Amino acid sequence: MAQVVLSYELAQQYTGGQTHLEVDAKDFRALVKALDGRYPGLGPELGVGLAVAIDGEIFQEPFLEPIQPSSEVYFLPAIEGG
Amino acid sequence: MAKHHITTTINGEPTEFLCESQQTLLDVLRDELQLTGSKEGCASGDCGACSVMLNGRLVCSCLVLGIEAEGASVETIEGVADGDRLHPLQQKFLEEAALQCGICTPGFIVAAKALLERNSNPTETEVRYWLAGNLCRCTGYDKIVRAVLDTAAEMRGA
Amino acid sequence: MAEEAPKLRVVGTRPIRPDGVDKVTGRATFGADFTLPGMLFGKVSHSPYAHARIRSIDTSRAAAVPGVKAVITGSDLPEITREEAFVGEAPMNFRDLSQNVLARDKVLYDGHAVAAVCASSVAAAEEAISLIDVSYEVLPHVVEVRDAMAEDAPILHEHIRTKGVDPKPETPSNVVSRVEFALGDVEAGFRQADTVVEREFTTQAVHQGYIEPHACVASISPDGMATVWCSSQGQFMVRAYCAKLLGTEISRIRVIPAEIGGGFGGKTVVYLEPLALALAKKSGRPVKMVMTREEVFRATGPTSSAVLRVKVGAKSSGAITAAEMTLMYGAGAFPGSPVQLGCMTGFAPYDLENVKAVGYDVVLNRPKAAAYRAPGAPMAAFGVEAVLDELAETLGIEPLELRAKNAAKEGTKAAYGPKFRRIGYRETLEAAKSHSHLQVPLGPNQGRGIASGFWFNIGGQSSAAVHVNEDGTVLVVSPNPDIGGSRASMAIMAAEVLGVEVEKVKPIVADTASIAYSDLTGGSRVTFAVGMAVVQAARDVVEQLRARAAKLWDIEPDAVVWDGGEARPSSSNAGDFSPLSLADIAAKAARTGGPISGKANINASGAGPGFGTHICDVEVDPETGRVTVLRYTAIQDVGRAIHPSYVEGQLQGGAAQGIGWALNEEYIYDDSGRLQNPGFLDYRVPVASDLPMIDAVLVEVPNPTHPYGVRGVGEVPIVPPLAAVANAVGRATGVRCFDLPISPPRLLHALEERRSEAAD
Amino acid sequence: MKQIRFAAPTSVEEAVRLLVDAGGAAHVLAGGTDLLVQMRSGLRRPDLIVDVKRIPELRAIAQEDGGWRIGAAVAGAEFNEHPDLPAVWPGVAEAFDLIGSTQIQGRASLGGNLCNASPAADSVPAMMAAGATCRIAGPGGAREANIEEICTGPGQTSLAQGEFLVSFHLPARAVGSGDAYLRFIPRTEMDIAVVGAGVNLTVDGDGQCTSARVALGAVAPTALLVQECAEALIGTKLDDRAMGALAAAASAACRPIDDKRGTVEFRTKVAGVLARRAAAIALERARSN
Repeated sequence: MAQVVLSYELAQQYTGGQTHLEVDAKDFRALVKALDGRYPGLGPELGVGLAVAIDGEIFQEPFLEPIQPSSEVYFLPAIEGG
Repeated sequence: MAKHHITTTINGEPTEFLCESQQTLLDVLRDELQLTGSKEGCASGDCGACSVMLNGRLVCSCLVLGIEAEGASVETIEGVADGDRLHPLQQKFLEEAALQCGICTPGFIVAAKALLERNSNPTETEVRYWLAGNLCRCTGYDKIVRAVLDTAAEMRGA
Repeated sequence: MAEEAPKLRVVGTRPIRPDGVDKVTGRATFGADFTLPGMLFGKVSHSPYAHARIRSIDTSRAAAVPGVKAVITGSDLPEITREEAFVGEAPMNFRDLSQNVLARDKVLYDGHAVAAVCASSVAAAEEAISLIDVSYEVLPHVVEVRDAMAEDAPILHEHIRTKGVDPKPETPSNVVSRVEFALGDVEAGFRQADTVVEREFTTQAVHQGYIEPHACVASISPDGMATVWCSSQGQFMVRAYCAKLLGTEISRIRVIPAEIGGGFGGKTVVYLEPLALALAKKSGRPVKMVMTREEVFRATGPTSSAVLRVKVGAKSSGAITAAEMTLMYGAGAFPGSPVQLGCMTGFAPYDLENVKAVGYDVVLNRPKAAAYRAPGAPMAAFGVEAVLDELAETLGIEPLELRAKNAAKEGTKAAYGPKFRRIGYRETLEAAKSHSHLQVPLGPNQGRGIASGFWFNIGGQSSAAVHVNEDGTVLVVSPNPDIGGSRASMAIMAAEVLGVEVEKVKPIVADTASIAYSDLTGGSRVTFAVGMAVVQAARDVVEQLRARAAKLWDIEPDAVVWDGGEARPSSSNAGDFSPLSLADIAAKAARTGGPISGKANINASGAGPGFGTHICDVEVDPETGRVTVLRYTAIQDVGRAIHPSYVEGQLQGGAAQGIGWALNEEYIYDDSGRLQNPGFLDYRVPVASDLPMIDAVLVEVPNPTHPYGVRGVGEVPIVPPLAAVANAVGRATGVRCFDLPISPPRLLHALEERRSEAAD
Repeated sequence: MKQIRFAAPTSVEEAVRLLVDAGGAAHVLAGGTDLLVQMRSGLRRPDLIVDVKRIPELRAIAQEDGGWRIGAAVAGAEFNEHPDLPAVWPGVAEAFDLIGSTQIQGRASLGGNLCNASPAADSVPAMMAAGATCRIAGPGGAREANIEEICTGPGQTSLAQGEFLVSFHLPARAVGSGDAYLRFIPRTEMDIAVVGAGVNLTVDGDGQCTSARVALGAVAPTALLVQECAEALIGTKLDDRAMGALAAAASAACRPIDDKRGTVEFRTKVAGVLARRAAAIALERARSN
């Protein structure tokens, strides 16, 4: 099961404050689908405007990225720059 | 509106133009004569991007009226290179990466050229104070100051 | 995988930048240098009030001025109801953006645009602006973060309810959101500490201070096809934003990038372009708009002013047991300060078990904050690195030692969550320890400050095309404005892959109609992400060259290798052919299938985080509070420097901007909320005589995800200086400064207080 | 749109006539480094600009009664490039050298720096300390005035309608005398003085101060010639005690404001510091003269 970490704010809104979750998914798309199933409405929130770190590598758009059972997936604010 | 007819010399060429009383020399260079190498960064004499030589003196062309160019001799960045032969300062700025975005570069080169013409062997401090009226926000001045010092050394050697 | 350094032939050299000659001769065309026949001149009318309701706008007198061809107000732009849209790399609230480029019912800051005109001369446009009659109902205003957070503060936006707090508030607030990042248990951590230092800090809003004011020319043909020539950090951003704001299709707008005279994040949004388009549409003529310097300061995005509290606890050994910070950032008139990024970056250099960062995004009657180099990071780092310096002093540990003891490394869980991959923070500390700067003895009233900083760096959507010309020279087409020498880097990387001389490669920046979409020039992404696209496009070309050579030799492509800029048979049994150069193959391209060109369209991930460590020596005049920077060294892990001179330039320029932020730059408002220093005279950016040489030390810990190991380098250098300077002043005087800028009146006041205390 | 007229007279009489005919709506142009900025910001909207740089008297530097007569349109750089002047009046030269950037130096005129009537003008305290006078032309002919009589408040002068500044006179440099000017700005260049201090003093054979003039800038609505500062020095050996008294008198004379450039507290404190430091430099110069 991949370890998923949501932001404090998203957790407040959708998971009753639970930021650390375990999800079984082969890729990011499936992971979001699974989370949306568990917490209706969360999926779309995870769709845009966030950066995602999968095992330490930050993706602006991870849609197709594979997820390993050992993976750690962090949802982060979109990272802009100067 | 009656415009003034001005006869002057720009980069060695006799030039005539029409301007209104309140138009600055910078306005005239850029808008009437299409010499856009001189830049407007502030229009208040604080950034030096519009630096030109007026009768052999370094000035901000945003603080000179176009009318005041009557009978004067003006040198702009466009006149610094000799045809396709770059001035040593221009060459050194390129070799030493003394520019990033490049908007302040014409002003720096005109100002630095004026310095080297009166002081062929300036100290780092002299270079920094002479160029204090030219703002650069990209480079931290380090490579610009080095390029000016190295050009001076090269020109003394040559 | 990063390639081995010895293999590299062009990467790491310092060729003359391809766009250089135009820039030293005044030929380069920047935003304000472009003109069109029949062009009109546009000007903007700005609010003189910090906060006011617009009762009415009467433009009739302005419209009557001879030469005036069109006047627009907020109602001339389509009203945008849908808030969020995701364009490029960050979400953007287009309702807010629309109201920022032209106010509708309320003006929210001194300088807020309320109307625009275009006329046949600048003078006529300026006269018309002076004749626009706006009836204002002046409202109470608030420009300071603490005041805006107060219960009874004047409210900017009735619809804002603080997000991220429980229970959901019912009343409006200037606090847009609360964010939190936490690991472990800070309370427990502080209980384990032998020493705890807690301080409150303030930093002032500073402007990016690019020397080139915003400028554009817009033209719309009767069929609605629009072209915009402008200087920006992203022609695709300008295209997308203008399409949204004007309610048109992206395909109907073409944006042609001019050379850009500095941006530092401030040109990642639009101000003039949508107005110029609206005016061009209404007048049927091309419209040129150029901001004055005063407009740049009053109406374009500075960075956030900030209030922060930082608390760090450590064992007497120096091991940090807990770290906590609360950040309050001013967003300006509309939501969206970089407070989240401040929360994520402040503690990022350190390996911390128990860490917590809470951030508040606060709206104020100031211009909407825009990105500025490592948005949000310098303020947070100022607080963290200042507290660490005090902690080091209290514990009697060298500042570099304290940092080394707690430094993050590969595998460390970053304070914002994920584990770091290969990073080079420790390497920068090692380089600092062995730098000769530390050997220079300090005199009376002198002090040495150390500080570190972090920035993520980003990747993102990028495109590139590489065309082989008929004579074997090469054209590299990239989609990002070149703000500090990126064309040189693109040419170097293409030359490296193709095995040709860099002088044979001509890089250009294409307009939105000539190459695929790319994200902004920002986030230190261009050399990394666009560079990656260029490398892939060049490799695409190499494959084609091998295939073309194979055709000419009538052998299998696999039997051809590309080596040293030539096609060769892979082995003798592939056949005996004399090598074919790029020029040879290009000359025969018609025979083998026509033009040769490669392209790559990618969404780059795996940007390597960047870390820097700066050393600053200052001398303080105890009688006047003047701070003189004597020596400055900026050390940074740059992954691998493609063109070292321009990498050094990034370090030196970022350090200089940080020194200005620390010492003299600030937005100063009067009691009525009007900006007091909208010019380079009293907005005091460092001048040449303010600074010493800045020694840039490039540490190279290659980023494994980039073919040449590139990490972004542009943003990190502005993160450490605020604290490096403040720490140096603290050590020189024994008086620590928690409020920036450390201007002479402020420092002298602190020194006087200390003397009078000493006297009692 | 209002049309701005422009004239470049070649004689003082012609300039006076132009100014008188234009009533209050004319403005004198010398270096233009203040006027052009003020016109652009809308602060000044003259009907007529009178460029006085083509009047020979306003451009000349010549010796006169042992001292020097300097045209009002002479630029700071021209003063500082003069073969003799900077050596004779180094404090005045220092002040002119501090006015703006190299680019500004080549344009900004001595007369303009005075007549712009900024309380922070660098040259004014230095010229006051030097005991300089100026010559004013007007409809009623020429008149002489002390520098301290010209500025009456920020942006305001005692010049009557139709009058303009023709030249300055710096007196002969007394034996055993020296001057110095120091100012404080936040950066090293390009700022307006937050405090300025000019000192001109004379010492006799046994090192006693026989005369002194001390002027302060940017600490009141106009530059101040501070009698109490002079008294703190005259008759002393300019020892630490005298210098301390000078600093105290300078701080006491300040009537500054809080603004974006400095606080009352800062200006008051630093005025004393700069007066003391400038006096020390002036003393050095006096001893070697």
